Amino acid sequence: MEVFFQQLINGLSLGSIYALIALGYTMVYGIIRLINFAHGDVYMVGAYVGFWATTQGWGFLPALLLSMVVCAVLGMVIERLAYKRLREAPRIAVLITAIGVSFFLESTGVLAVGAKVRTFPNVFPEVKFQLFNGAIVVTNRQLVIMVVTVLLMLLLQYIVHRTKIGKAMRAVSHDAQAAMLMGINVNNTVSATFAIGSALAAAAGVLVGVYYNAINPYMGIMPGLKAFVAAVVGGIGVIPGAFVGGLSLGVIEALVSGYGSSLWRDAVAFALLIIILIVKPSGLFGSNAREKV
Amino acid sequence: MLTVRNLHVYYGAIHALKGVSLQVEEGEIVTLIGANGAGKTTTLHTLSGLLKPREGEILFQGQNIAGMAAQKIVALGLSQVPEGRRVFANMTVLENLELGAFLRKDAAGIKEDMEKVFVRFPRLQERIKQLAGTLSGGEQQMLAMGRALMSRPKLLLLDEPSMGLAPLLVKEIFSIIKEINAAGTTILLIEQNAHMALSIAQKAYVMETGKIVLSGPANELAQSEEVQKAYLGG
Amino acid sequence: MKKMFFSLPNLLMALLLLAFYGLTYAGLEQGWIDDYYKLNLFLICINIILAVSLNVINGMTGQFSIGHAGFMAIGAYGSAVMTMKLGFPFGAALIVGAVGAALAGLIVGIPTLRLKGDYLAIATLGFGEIIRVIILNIEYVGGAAGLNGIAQYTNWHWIFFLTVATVLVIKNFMTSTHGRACIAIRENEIAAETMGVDITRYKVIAFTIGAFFAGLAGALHAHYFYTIQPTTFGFMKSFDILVFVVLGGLGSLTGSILSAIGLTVLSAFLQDYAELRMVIYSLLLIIVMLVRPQGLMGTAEFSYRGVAKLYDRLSGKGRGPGNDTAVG
Amino acid sequence: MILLSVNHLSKSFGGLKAVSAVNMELRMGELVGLIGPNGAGKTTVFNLLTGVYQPTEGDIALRRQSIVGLKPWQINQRGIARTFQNIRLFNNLTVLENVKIAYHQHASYGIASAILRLPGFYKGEDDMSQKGIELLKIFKLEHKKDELAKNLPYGEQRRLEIARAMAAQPQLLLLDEPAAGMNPQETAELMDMIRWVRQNFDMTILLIEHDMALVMGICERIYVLDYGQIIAEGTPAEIKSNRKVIEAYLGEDISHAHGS
Repeated sequence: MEVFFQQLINGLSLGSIYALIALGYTMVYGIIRLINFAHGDVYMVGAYVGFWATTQGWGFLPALLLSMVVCAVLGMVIERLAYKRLREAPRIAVLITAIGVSFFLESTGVLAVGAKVRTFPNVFPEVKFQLFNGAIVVTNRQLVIMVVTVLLMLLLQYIVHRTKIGKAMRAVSHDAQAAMLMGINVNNTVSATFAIGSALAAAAGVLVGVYYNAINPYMGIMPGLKAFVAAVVGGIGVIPGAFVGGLSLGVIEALVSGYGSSLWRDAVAFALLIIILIVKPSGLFGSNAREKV
Repeated sequence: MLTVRNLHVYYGAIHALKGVSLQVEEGEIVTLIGANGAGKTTTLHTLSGLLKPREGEILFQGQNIAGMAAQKIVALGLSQVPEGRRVFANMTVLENLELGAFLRKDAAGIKEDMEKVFVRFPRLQERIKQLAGTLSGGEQQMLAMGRALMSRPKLLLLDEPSMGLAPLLVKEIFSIIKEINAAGTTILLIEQNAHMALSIAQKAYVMETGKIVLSGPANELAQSEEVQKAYLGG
Repeated sequence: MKKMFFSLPNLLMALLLLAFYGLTYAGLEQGWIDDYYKLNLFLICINIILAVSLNVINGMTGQFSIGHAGFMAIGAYGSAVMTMKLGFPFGAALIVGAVGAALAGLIVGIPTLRLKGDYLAIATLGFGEIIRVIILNIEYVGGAAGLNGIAQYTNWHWIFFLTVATVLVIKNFMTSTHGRACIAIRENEIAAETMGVDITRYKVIAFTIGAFFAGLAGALHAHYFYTIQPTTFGFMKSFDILVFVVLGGLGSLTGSILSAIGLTVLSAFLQDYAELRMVIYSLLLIIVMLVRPQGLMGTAEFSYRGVAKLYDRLSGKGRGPGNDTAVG
Repeated sequence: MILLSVNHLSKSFGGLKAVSAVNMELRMGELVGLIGPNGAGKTTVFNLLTGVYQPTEGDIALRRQSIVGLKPWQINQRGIARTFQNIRLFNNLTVLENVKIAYHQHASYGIASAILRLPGFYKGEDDMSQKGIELLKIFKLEHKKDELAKNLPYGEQRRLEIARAMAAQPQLLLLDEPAAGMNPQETAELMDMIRWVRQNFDMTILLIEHDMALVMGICERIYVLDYGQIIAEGTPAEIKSNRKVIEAYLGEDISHAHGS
């Protein structure tokens, strides 16, 4: 039982990272039906911006905010330069472009900062809280991750449900043409979606830096794919789905590591993906759409 | 108010509109009728900026809006209630109405118009927190109309408001259209239900295979054999 | 006019290939071709096999698979176990590797058939990763360290004839009624189905054929480079193969071959600037997609007629019969 | 003799009844129209007949044998072929290859024979090409046999789609708005062609069409669908004067509307 609760806590903090990245995937997919493979690399850039800021002596929050702003701009630039022209193109062309952007960010990262692993400054000296006579350990870093994730999720819910741009995003993702008839500028709305999704990924990047201390230019690939799995599990295009999917995936992986072997972790994640795709392709929270004949 | 001259629109290789011209005066109800596939919806989509014409002019209050971005056209005061309502199903009635006023900044005016919509469609007020997708067909049609009115349009385009509705509801919708018009909004109405449309319009155009084949005062056209022919063939 | 196997252009082509084979063989024997060129020549061949095999799935049949490296891994590991641990001859090991991969293709193909587009892509990516993780967890094949000391059986004879055979087999399949059935699925699945094409059957066939040759390429790879690790066959490898196919033009074997050659050569040139290499590579990818989303060749193929036309155009002839009389 | 009988056929999409308790009977050799206002469920009926959709209720029998539950390709083999409202050609295949796809199910050689280029392959391909060219001649597309389907002008694409459906040698041919997007001259040619095909191939045809002139001009019998239900059935003359049909198309009678 102790292993279970310990892994649950570890899983929730890992899952928070997945959830933050998954949100961006799901929002972008919801609005332009694109699997943005470069999204994991935006997360990597976010980690490096956070790394730069904290090594300059910035505090955690300013570094987090800077990273989110930089990546929001990066996300918009990527959309305008690489994806916008391809909105009517075959899906495979867009997907390949996304893979290209992903490679580009990684290799530019290597060129700019080198391939070696960097150690993130110790912004939070680790404090361990012992629960149940030391049977379960929670670190302050884990708490920071979970709290920041929950706060960002609440902020996102607020933006999506209460603000004008959020309503525009939902309208465009449901029916872009009807949204145009409302006077909504679809291009700007898509840009905003990329900006918000990328900012969330950047936050995840900074949090991972704080949590694991180590970052490198290829760090975005696996979490990116896993976060996509999380988005699919939750129902791609569905925002709460991505959140729940991310947390679930984190917990499942932690439990596999705790009870089995961490070597099997990735296989379990992808097996889960395939099972969900085959059994309920719309995900846990999604609804099915069918092709018109 | 609206003058369309020699509009040509293509879908890929298909020549969908072949030189459509029509005119709507301020304060009128004008109807555009015709069989399926005649090009009525294409005409409306082109007016709203969803399709770009290859040739031709669309003068709205003297300004050429052909090929203009859709949101700019809405801003000028030309709104559309699309075919099949296309309400935002997973958003509430209130949110749908708010989206109708997307481009407006005058909070007081928006509130006032919202009240007006609720007076006109009391059922929407009862269902204000409900998701639009859970409304009945007739209620969705009302929501779509209310949503378009929220932009305070000068010209309202209605695409098949009677589609899929029971006859009693159709009558209700049509009397509301008359009321909206009486309150000062000019209306261009597309209908399959030709008799109904002709009974409330002042002027009518009949379309066939991408062209206007007949036009005139609505009450004259209502008596004409030609209309029946346009629908049911020679 | 009946098209026959032993037509003049076919014989000429065969002669040309044999000449290339013989000259290269002599070059390798005599040392005119050094190890560096040899390495890249072999890589080109392996990449051609990988590219045309993925083209069967992605290009011809229009199914979106991005886990091709997984099949390659099965071929590599399967064949290496056969020669290293069980002492089988290389030929048998090649067959086992390819058939093993084909079986995996069958297993992947059947459940994923219900999926389309992006979802299928992600599922195949997942399968590729699962295959990798499974291999990683099998101690018998070395786990993360992989297998080392595989005998270098892959020589010029094997690789040349197997590459030619792969291209020929896939081309012959493609230009038959069975290949057309696959292309029909790509072009319009619903129309294909209502025209009597059993789409399930042909999707599975495409996956199986594609996986078979990916396995073959894996086996050749393992027996050339002495050593294989699970990381060799990650999704980066899958993406590499995908890039060959998409850049060349989905559905064009000629395009796949040309881009496999071109990109392998480009990689070799950029070897010394490893860091820059990937930047250029990725930019190239993005630019081609923006400028020519259908790939360099689209779905067009090399044909003798096409060459003849091109020759006419370049030499200023063939302005059409109308012009000929006007000149007279 | 009855070729196709449809009994109580219904199809719901999540609560919405697109087709509701439709009964139809087609006799061998008939040319029948299926008309109705937008969204009446006509194309859904075609999708049910060809197995693209599975019915929620009811039965479809071809020569007294139920075809419900069969896959589209199996139904095609039993003798139903169709065209589509939005043309669905194999764009990057040539005109001849498009037609040859229809012969695929009768292919006389296997995959091994294709790969090894055994004599069976050449013979099989030659047979298919010959049959295909014969058919293209009828549809006046022979001179374009090596063009890619996507490069044909619109009218010829429509014709090719019909030719492709014919190549499957169906007993029942379903045409979904064959004249959509055609100009009057093309439509007239199409009418002639449909008549000719029916006479010379002894085929039963069911067609959906908006162009009333075409429907009334060539169909012997017409079914009218409205809100997923058959509201009328009869000869063109009967249909034209049928009150329910006029109401479905033109709306409620004028006197009523004025009265309100």
